[in-house]
Amino acid sequence: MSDTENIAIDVRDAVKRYGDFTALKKISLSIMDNEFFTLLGPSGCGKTTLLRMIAGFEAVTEGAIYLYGDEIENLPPNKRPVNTVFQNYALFPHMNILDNVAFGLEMRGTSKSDARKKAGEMLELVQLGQFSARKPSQLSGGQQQRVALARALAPQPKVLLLDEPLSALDLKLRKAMQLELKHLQRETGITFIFVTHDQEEALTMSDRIAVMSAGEMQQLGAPTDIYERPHNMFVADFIGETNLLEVSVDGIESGRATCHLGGGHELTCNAVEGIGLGSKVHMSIRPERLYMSDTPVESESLKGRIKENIFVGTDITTIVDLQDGPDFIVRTSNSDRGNKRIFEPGSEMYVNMELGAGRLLVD
Amino acid sequence: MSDTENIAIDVRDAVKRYGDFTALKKISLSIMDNEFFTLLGPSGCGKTTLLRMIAGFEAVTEGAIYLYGDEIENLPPNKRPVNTVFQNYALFPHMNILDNVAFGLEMRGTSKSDARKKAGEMLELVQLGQFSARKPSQLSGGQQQRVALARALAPQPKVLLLDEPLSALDLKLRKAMQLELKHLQRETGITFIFVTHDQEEALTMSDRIAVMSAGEMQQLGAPTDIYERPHNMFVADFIGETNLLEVSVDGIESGRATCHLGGGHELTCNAVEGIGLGSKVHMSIRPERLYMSDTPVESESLKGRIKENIFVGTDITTIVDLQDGPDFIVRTSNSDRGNKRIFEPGSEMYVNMELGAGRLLVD
Amino acid sequence: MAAGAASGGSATTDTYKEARTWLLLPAWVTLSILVLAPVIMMLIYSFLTKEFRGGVIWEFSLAAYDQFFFDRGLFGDDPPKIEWTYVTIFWRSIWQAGAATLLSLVIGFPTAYFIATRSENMRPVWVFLITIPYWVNLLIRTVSMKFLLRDQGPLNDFLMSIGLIDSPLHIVNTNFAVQLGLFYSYLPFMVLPIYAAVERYNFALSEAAADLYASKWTTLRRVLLPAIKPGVFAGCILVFVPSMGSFLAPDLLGGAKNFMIGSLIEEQFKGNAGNWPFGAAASMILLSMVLIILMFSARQQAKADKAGG
Amino acid sequence: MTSKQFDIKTYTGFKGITLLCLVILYAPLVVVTIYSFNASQSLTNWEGVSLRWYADVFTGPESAKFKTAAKNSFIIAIIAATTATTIATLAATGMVRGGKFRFRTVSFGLISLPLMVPEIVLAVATLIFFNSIGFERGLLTILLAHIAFCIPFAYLPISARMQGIEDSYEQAALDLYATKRQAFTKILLPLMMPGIISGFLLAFIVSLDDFIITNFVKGAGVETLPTAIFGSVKQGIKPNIMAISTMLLSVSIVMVTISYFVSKSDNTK
Amino acid sequence: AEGELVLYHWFEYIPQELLDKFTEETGINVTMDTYDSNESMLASLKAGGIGTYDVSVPGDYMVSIMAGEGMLDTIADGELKNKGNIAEEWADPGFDPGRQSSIPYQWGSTSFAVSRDAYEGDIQTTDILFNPPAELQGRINMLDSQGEVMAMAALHMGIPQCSTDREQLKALNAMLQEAKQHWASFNSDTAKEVLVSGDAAVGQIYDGFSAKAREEGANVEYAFPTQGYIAWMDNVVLLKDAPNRENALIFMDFLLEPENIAAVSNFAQYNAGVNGVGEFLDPALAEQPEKNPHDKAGPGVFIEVCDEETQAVYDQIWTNLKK
Ligand SMILES: Nc1ncnc2c1ncn2[C@@H]1O[C@H](COP(=O)(O)OP(=O)(O)OP(=O)(O)O)[C@@H](O)[C@H]1O
Ligand SMILES: Nc1ncnc2c1ncn2[C@@H]1O[C@H](COP(=O)(O)OP(=O)(O)OP(=O)(O)O)[C@@H](O)[C@H]1O
Ligand SMILES: NCCCCN
Ligand SMILES: [Mg+2]
Ligand SMILES: [Mg+2]
Repeated sequence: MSDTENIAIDVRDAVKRYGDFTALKKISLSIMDNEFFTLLGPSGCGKTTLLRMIAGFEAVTEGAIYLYGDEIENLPPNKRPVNTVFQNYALFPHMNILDNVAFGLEMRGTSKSDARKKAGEMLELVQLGQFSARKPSQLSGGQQQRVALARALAPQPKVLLLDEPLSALDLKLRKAMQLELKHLQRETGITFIFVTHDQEEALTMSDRIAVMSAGEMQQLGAPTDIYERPHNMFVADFIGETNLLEVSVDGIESGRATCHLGGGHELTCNAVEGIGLGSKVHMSIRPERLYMSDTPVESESLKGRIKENIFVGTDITTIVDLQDGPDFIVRTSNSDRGNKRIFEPGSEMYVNMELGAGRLLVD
Repeated sequence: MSDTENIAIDVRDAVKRYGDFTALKKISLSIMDNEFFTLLGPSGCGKTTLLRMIAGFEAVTEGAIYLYGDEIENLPPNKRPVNTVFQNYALFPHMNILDNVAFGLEMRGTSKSDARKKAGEMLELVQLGQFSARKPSQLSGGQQQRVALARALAPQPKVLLLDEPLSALDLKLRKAMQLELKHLQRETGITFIFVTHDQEEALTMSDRIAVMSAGEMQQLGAPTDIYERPHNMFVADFIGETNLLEVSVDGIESGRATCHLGGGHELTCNAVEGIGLGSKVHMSIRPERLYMSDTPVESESLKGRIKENIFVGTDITTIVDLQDGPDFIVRTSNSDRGNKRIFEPGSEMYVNMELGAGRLLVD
Repeated sequence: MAAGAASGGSATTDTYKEARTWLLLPAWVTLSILVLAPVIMMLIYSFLTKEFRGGVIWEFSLAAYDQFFFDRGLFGDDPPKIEWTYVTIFWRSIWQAGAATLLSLVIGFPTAYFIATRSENMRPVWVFLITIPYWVNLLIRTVSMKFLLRDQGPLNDFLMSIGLIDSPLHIVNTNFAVQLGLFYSYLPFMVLPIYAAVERYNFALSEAAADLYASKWTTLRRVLLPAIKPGVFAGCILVFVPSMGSFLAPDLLGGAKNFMIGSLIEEQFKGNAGNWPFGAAASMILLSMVLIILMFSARQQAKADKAGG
Repeated sequence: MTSKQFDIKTYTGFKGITLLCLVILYAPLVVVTIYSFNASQSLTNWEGVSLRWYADVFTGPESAKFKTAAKNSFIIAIIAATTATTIATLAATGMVRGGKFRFRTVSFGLISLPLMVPEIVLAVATLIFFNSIGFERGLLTILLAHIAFCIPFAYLPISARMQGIEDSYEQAALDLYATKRQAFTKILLPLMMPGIISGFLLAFIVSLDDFIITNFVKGAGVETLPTAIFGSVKQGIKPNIMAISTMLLSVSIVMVTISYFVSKSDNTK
Repeated sequence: AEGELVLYHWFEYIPQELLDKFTEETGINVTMDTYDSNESMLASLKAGGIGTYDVSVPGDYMVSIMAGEGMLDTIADGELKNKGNIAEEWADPGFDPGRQSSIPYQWGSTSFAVSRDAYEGDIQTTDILFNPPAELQGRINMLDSQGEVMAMAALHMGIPQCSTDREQLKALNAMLQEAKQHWASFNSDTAKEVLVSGDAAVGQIYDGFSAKAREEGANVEYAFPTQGYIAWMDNVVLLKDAPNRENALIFMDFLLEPENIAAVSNFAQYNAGVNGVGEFLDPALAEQPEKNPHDKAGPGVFIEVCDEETQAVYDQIWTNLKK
């Protein structure tokens, strides 16, 4: 991944300021050719801003952006082989959707009839073939978003920027589009820079993920890295649900750390470099790594009382009140209903954790 | 729930046509006072259209809508105690955010200073307190959505219509807002009509869910009903991921149906009224109700080969190729890694299913 | 026609449907009494018999229209032929007004656009800068303009002093001078409506076009212009229509050698001819022609809209 | 560095054309201003700098006439433009936000009628009309006529602008308990402002500049600036007229400057 | 006497000081509207002006037209104290026999002036306008007035002003078409200005205007062509239904005082038609070449009023000229 020849987009120390407000603080990242790269981060962290700088709509206040090795500061957007699916769609209101999709092709010199033919195919792809004569205002939100997607894909750019392109789609269509996008990306070799706030989507689709917060890069890595080995508390907390426990490290021995949490409870987990004896740090335990039982099962068992069960379809989320300790969230797969017990609110039980499940966090 | 006194919104045989196109086909539903009601359905199925009819922005082509027992056909939107969070936000571009949020309060006669004070509190609630002097154009997409939410909540309407109000928010903020919304709804007793395309969100938050498709109502019921006892193929397929198998019913005995699927495989599941011997119907099996093993474990075991493992954070999705049969999707909780085997692509294994997991579908 | 003015990518809505009658009533009443009634009177006049030296005799006559459409020779007793005189005059007026409109558009559009993209604080200042000259009487402006453009005027002096030309450009008393004069008379009528429309334009659309490889000029043509079409349409009407009937610029800058419709009609009421029915008939013909032009361009627009730009 | 940055809003040459536009607009007025300080009578002879024509404006034999004329002109222009803008704004709302209706085309025709009828015809017709209903000519007749012909000038920019505003903003306002009237005044109207200002300014200058119709429908001895100036300009502009014009210009420029500084100090928005 | 007087007058044709003097002497407030041509005055009176104004100032032919239209009131004998001041030659003109409704205001001539910088040759011929020498082609301004152009053309061709001879009329039409090619512009208002500025080398013009152009530095000479030239007289008429008939008569008397009408002449540089103005006139006025036709000058003729049918043909010729 460090082969500079293959870098599609290279962002070096990019800073963006709006007046006094700094939206991006010295962001550096390299996006590989043919990579599916995702920007993930809370609302307002600067994802759109970064995309707009790459597309050429916002000036870089400091730093530089390179596209296939060339500084693109002075390249206007229409000269950048980069297309965007805009967060607010920005469909041309006076054109019907076929012409919207054909636009980019025509601009690249495709003849009008060819462009329309190709556009028709793209519309079929996003399942809007029968609407091609409608104006954007006659479409629903999700339909508009699909048109925006088709429009950006049609001219087959080298880099495609997607700003929450699936956010208005229902789960089923979204899954289908995810597959389709991934498939397209592999087939065409287009580099995708994808903004999403859906962690599952990010984890499923991406080659690499950049987690941002308040204009700063928090962690950059493969999906499993990010999910299983978060660098800091922000990443652990932001990606997926987790139990974040304040602990003090009481003992470290042969790679194991013994941690103390409130109420006399103790947990053991893998030690982490840089976290020494006596540190007060946070431990993250994913809810799906916990399970419940009548009696303690593993060595790492904590006694608690059920507060609430929430049905979420595939799973059931249980909120457990640890005596004198923090609340725990436990996620039980719906499949376990048959052979594992679901406890009624109020009942007492034990929360069990495998040894490797807890992770200590720097910061 | 059938107490007519408590019906907040009663939609009776409502039809909506745009020219030749019928967006809603005879929809009838009753939404209870104080209920958290969700409209779920694919993009373009008519969710926004229904909301707009309730809010008073679209005329009902046929049928009628009653609000607390009164026909509201002729009540203008500003006389309906109903507020909307618009799908495209519709923030007033010439007002700063504080004034946007204060608007509804002022219109209801609150003094300017009180309205602003209250608006400030609402902005704090959606974590945008520090942005109150900004114009909407200076906010990110998610921030704008939160302002729209604050604006609609501020005047404490009797019924709140929310058109995908959380779609632009990241998971973490979305979870927090979900909790906050649910909390608000319980506290204020406001009836919520919520449009979302996020099934987990729908299942988590709703008292009842209406599943729509192409302008028609498919199923109306509590979350567990919808998820576990889908009426038809559309609902089963749309809500969550599922394995939809074409089967022929070979035998029915003491409440059990023996079903035949391609390639000589056989599965037993609970019989369903209306599905007789010899019927060719669909069976739905949720991926989380399946698990894998080296050797057959349950009576309902099918031999297969692993095609692909996809990491989705909390779970791992495995695609299994059944010999001479359809592909199966199996969802394994991430927690199982320790004590359950994850098979490498290419390896042979068995897919096991509990007896009650398969569901035959009318249609 | 209304459809034409209403087109441009933005649908009309029915938010104020119930109040519509009341909203339109003031305009209906004012214009019916103060404009429509007089115009209907003129329509009636055009079918009456002319009184020598101005005025009408209340006797039905088609003489005015006959005079307009049929050439009966110098003495009025040749067999009727098609009359080209007035057609020529009309055509000249259309041509001059069209050229002036084009000139206004070419200068006015960039100006309007430039103003609309200034900071919110500066826009009103620019708008005023454009309208200030119009506080000074049109006649004064036109006369000063003529002074500037004269053979020995400052413009020629300047151009000669920098060596761009050797002998003065003859501008005064040419068609071009008339077009310039009309342009100068009506420029803000082009600038302001376009400004008001661009100000509301969603620049994300331009970004999307640029993102899809459209050059700036293509973006302008294919996305910006269609989106602000109502403003451009309004501007063109406001320049073209008054230009058609104008006579100050043609008289002063064009030398009054050839009639424009405005002068022709004026002559019927204020000049020696004193033929009111004919003046009324010519006005009615002008009126219907403008209506036809408007309707035609509206139809074209509607067609283009349907075809999707 | 940022100066080279692509800006989708900026078109090369537009600034140049705008400046050219200003030069064209102002060049004739510069002539007027310069020659208002001419000691001589004639536009073509320069005889040195003098303020005599400014003195003439205030003390000359015609000073009273011009003073009244200026007063009349401004009163009429302000009232006519305000009334016409109000009528036009309401009408535009009815036309653009009133849904489809049968008299839509007819209404648009009626609104643009003053524009399409040659001024001289409208002038004669209006005069005959006023006479036939026994309406005595005076300031009021001028005002009424001005209101009528100002309407399309105000209407067109206003309706063009309104067509560019989605109705979702008003819907949001209605949803938030605003009455239609409030949705109109608090949301639509502010969003319309640039169109309304444009419309008002056009109506204002059209009224301020009108000669033909005014000359016909005015009562005897009632003068507006154009009618008072008319004779003095037809034979070549008299220096006192240039002095008046220069002062008019100065007044408007002072007003603009003030509005500039007022808006500049209002940086809160 | 007190009250009002409503005057309908040419623009720039009466000094404001004289009106002030009238008000001072009589206490009558003067309201004045102005017009720019006889025809536009006629039009606006026809469109409703009658009954609004007390007096107006039509030219000779327009007096007969207005009389024919019944727009004039009759002044009874003895109603004007100063009627005797009217100069003999203007006391009984063809356009208002016996001065029943009018008094003389100013008279003069209409011909043309030629820039001596542009042309050295003989200018005492209408050829200068209608068949110009090469030096003057394309540098001619004509009055934008049908009457004055047609009358001059009739003199040039030696035909009657209201000819009914078809051949003559056709020839007139053809001649004008030919001549037009050499004309730069039609303009009455700036007839003087174009000469002063040098925009035109020849201008059809009133004598007073020509004199003013000379004063303002134009090196022009006013021609009295051998074929003849136009003479005109403007007159103050008492309008029908004058709201202030008494005051109108007072004003007419005022203008018949030599001192007062001389003030108009000094201002406009035309001649008065009143006895005894000599001592009040600017001495330079009498010396002006524009006021002193040379020996070979043709006759000064008034513009004639044609009947409706004939006028229609002339209108057609005029339209042909300007189409
Ligand atoms: N003005 C209109 N004219 C014609 N068809 C319309 C119009 N507005 C909406 N439709 C159509 O009506 C159907 C329902 O639209 P609606 O906006 O209610 O969908 P939705 O369920 O809200 O979808 P989404 O989840 O994508 O927002 C869509 O197929 C849409 O294309
Ligand atoms: N024109 C502007 N002026 C001032 N601040 C701005 C402007 N545009 C964006 N910002 C601020 O910059 C920050 C980053 O905005 P950006 O749109 O990049 O966020 P985002 O990560 O895309 O968020 P979301 O997920 O909500 O779309 C936000 O806090 C936003 O308020
Ligand atoms: N300025 C007045 C001229 C009169 C000619 N009839
Ligand atoms: Mg964003
Ligand atoms: Mg929707």
